[in-house]
Amino acid sequence: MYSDKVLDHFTNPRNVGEMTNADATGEFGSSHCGDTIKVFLKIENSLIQDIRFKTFGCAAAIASSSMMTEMVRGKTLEEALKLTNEMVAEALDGLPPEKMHCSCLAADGLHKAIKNYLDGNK
Amino acid sequence: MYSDKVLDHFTNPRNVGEMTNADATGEFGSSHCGDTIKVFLKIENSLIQDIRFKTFGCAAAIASSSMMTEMVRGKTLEEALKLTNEMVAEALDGLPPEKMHCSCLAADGLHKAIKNYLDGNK
Amino acid sequence: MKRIYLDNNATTAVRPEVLEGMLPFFSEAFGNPSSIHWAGSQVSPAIETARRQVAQLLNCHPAEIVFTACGSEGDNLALKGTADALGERGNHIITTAVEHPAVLDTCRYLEKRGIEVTYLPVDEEGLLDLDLLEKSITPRTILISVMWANNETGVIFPIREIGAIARRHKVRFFSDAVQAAGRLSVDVQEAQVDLLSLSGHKIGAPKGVGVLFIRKGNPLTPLIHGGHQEMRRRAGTHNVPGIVGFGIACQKALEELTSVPRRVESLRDRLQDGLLTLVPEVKVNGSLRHRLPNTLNLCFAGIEGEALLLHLNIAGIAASSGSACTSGDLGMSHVLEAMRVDPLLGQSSVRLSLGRNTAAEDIDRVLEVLPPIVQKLRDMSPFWQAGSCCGASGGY
Amino acid sequence: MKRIYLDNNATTAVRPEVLEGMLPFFSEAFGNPSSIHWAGSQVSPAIETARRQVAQLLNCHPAEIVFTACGSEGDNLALKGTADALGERGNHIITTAVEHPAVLDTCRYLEKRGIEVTYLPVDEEGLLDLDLLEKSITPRTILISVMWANNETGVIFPIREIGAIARRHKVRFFSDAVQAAGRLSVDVQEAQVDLLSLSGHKIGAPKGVGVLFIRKGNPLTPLIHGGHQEMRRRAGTHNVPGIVGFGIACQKALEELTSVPRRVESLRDRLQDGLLTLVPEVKVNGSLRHRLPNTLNLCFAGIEGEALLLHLNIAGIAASSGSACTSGDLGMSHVLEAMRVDPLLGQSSVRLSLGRNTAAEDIDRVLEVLPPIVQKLRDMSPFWQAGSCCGASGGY
Ligand SMILES: Cc1ncc(COP(=O)(O)O)c(C=O)c1O
Ligand SMILES: Cc1ncc(COP(=O)(O)O)c(C=O)c1O
Repeated sequence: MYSDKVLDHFTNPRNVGEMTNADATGEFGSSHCGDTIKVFLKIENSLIQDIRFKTFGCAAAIASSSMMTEMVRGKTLEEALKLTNEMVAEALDGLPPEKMHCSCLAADGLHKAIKNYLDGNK
Repeated sequence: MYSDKVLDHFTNPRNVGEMTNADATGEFGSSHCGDTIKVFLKIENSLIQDIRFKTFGCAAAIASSSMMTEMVRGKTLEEALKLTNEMVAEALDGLPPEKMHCSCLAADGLHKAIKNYLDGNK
Repeated sequence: MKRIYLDNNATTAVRPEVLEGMLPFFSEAFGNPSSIHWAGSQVSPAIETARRQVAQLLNCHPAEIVFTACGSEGDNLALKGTADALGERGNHIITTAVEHPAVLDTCRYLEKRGIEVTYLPVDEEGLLDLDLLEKSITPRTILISVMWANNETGVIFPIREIGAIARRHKVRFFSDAVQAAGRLSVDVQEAQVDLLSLSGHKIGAPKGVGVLFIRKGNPLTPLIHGGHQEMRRRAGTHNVPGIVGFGIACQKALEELTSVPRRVESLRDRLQDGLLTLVPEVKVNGSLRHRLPNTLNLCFAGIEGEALLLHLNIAGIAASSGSACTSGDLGMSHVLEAMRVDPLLGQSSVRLSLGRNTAAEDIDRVLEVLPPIVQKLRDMSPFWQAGSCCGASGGY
Repeated sequence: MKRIYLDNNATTAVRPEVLEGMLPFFSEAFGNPSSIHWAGSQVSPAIETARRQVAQLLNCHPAEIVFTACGSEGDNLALKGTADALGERGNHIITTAVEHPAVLDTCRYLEKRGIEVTYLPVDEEGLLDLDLLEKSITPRTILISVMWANNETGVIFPIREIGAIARRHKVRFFSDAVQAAGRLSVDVQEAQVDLLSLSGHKIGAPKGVGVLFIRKGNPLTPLIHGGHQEMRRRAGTHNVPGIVGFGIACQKALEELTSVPRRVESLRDRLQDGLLTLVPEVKVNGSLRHRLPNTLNLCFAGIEGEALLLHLNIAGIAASSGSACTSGDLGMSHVLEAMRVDPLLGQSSVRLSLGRNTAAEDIDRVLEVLPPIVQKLRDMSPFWQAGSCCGASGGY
């Protein structure tokens, strides 16, 4: 059902946890299934220096969260805002059709955190 | 499905055939399934001296016909008229429920032949 | 005594390759294919393999295959499912007088529920009048249901032509192909059928599994509501071993389609020619030109079919009269009746249906055993005199 | 890695005695039991033996047993068959909110066809209010449909009391006993049920066979019309090996009814006690007093059930959340929803269902493996902080 990459990121998720000194956080919950992500960002010079997440959800949600953190760490905020759910799913070698919505969580949670950061800095 | 007796009388029917010098004949057909018997009687002093039959029908009809001839040969007409389908079926160690009607053929054919004889003698 | 099985239209033995393929799925890979754990994922690919194998035999997309429990379920699902789903659009079904009871009884039931059914007659060869079929279509017609080949006589219907008529009038077309599969090419694209039923046990798969092909875009109301199986078209835990076996049987049938039916046909023809030569007043039922390669339906004037069958059985030869499931019935088969066979003659009908296991010696033995049985029964028949039948029209 | 199967409510392995008993009926005794020749008469007694074996488990007359293809078919036949046959007398069905989808989906379909359905609520333990049930009966009520035991929580319903209510009001009573059979005594006389469904693959028989008990004097419209099989209550060639296997499985279940469920229950209780001790904030779903001996349904506050299941699966442990056939569904189970489980907590539910093959070591291994998985998932959950769950109501 799940690709090896999904299973890898699920069993061994990267960048799990909280961040006490985060520059921004964002929480996003899927209305569809209740899955929820919380994203913590450490930002310097518009660069994502560090990122952490916590996710409540199925394997697809957890793996997408983990993959997302790997994809944007070290990227500029601008680049990070361009990350889409499809890109996350693709990086995981795909998700089962009925699980595609779980990948939304990751990109949406990230964007929420960045938006909170930009709103706060404005 | 069929008892050993039915199979015996079916594969090796007694008294099959026609009789050129019959004292009486009787034909009877089941309206239910088209099975038909023709009974030939040789009668002396109100005794069934000899009997023959021809039957078109399933195994139950053929076995009933054969058993019937064995049961009435040498009997008086009065006795023969008392023969019922149930007695024939019983003598065959029973018939499957859906085949019970096939035994009617035998007694009814016999009674028809006797009736023809009695009518002709009157 | 060697037993000879000439009742392959009633059911067939499970092929050894099929049984072998099924065996792991009873006690080892026993999971529910809907489960997400190892016990389920061990199993679900096997279902999809089987689906592809069936789809290949029918030349359709695997997603158009729904696994059922038997041919009868497929027939009921096609008819009731269409009547229910298209109830707003119409209430008229066209079928034939010679369908299997799974279609005819369902139609009779639907008639009680407000559906109008046209039962097309057949001619003396068992063939349909396609003009009449086309003329029977009304704006309220929602389904044409014509079997691919008849189970009793083996008569093959012109499914391609009927498919074209159905398309022209935009009416759904269902074909019961239970007897055709594995004996003819059953190509749902060529034939333009929208729904098509199969039964596993007629083609060397086990009893308890069937298939309904449902062309994309032809929604049906399920017969069995419940879980999400089969894309919500048929609920119930998958019969995994049965489905796996069905897949293998379809693959084998496809592989052998150019060889086995031809061999079977030549044996059938030898049997037919032999019997017609050895026994007087025999009638072959059903068109000689449009007939399954394995089926031979005969009337032996003057005798009764069941008596003949029982004698054959005592000699180790299994055959049947009409369809096995109506053997509780008395009287003539509805198929022969529709072909206007004389009622007395119709009672003498016997169906000999060959299979891939039928050997030339089997045929020789039948040719040796059957004629004297007919003679013996005729000798005790009041309808048979001096070599000719008084009651029956007879003759071939 | 040893694989541990704790999903016996989804399906069970075919028992070796069952498979052995079935094997001759695939390729050797392969006849159609409706046929009158040797190939049929080789087989038909085996069907009647199986019918007696099933009847013995249920304490009914063999003629009251109809073989189907699965539990779902039995459920559909009971509901649709009653609605159709008693349509003149009424149009109201009473059922519960926690039935299997095979009942619930069928009821929802029937609602579209003019049947009124009352879905009785359950309390937080998953139990029914029998007063409410009785009050729901109207002069138009034709059927009460209450499952014997729930597949997700294992909650057992008071079938005997419901049977008495149904009798008092002269309403037909159907019980889906798919999960109860083999785990409890299922006696249709004591319980006064009129219709009762079983599924083979839940009790060590193969997939593809089921049973509907139909008490004499309760005519139903068939779901599958066609041949004369099963006294015209279910058409289609008999699934002979499946039926034979079902019979043996019933016989074995009856033999073991006083031993196996008790042993399984003590293992289940050990598992439950262990998990409640080792893992904080765990909730057992369903009445502790009225529960199948093999079923344990738990909520682990703060985490999502599927993630837990997948980790268990990676460790070789097969379990499920809710019923396997709805694993395509997202969101909370309708059973937990009816029990008013908090929606977030409800997402963490897992069902561990033991079977006759479950060993004490299996339980030990689960107690070793499961708690750290829960901890790991809680550590990455935004709803779990410092040993307590912010979102869920929690607590056992
Ligand atoms: C209570 C209950 N009823 C019905 C069913 C359906 O049984 P089957 O999958 O054999 O159709 C199940 C099994 O999932 C069940 O647990
Ligand atoms: C043409 C046809 N349709 C349907 C069926 C029913 O198949 P099953 O017995 O598998 O339900 C049969 C088999 O008897 C058949 O010959």
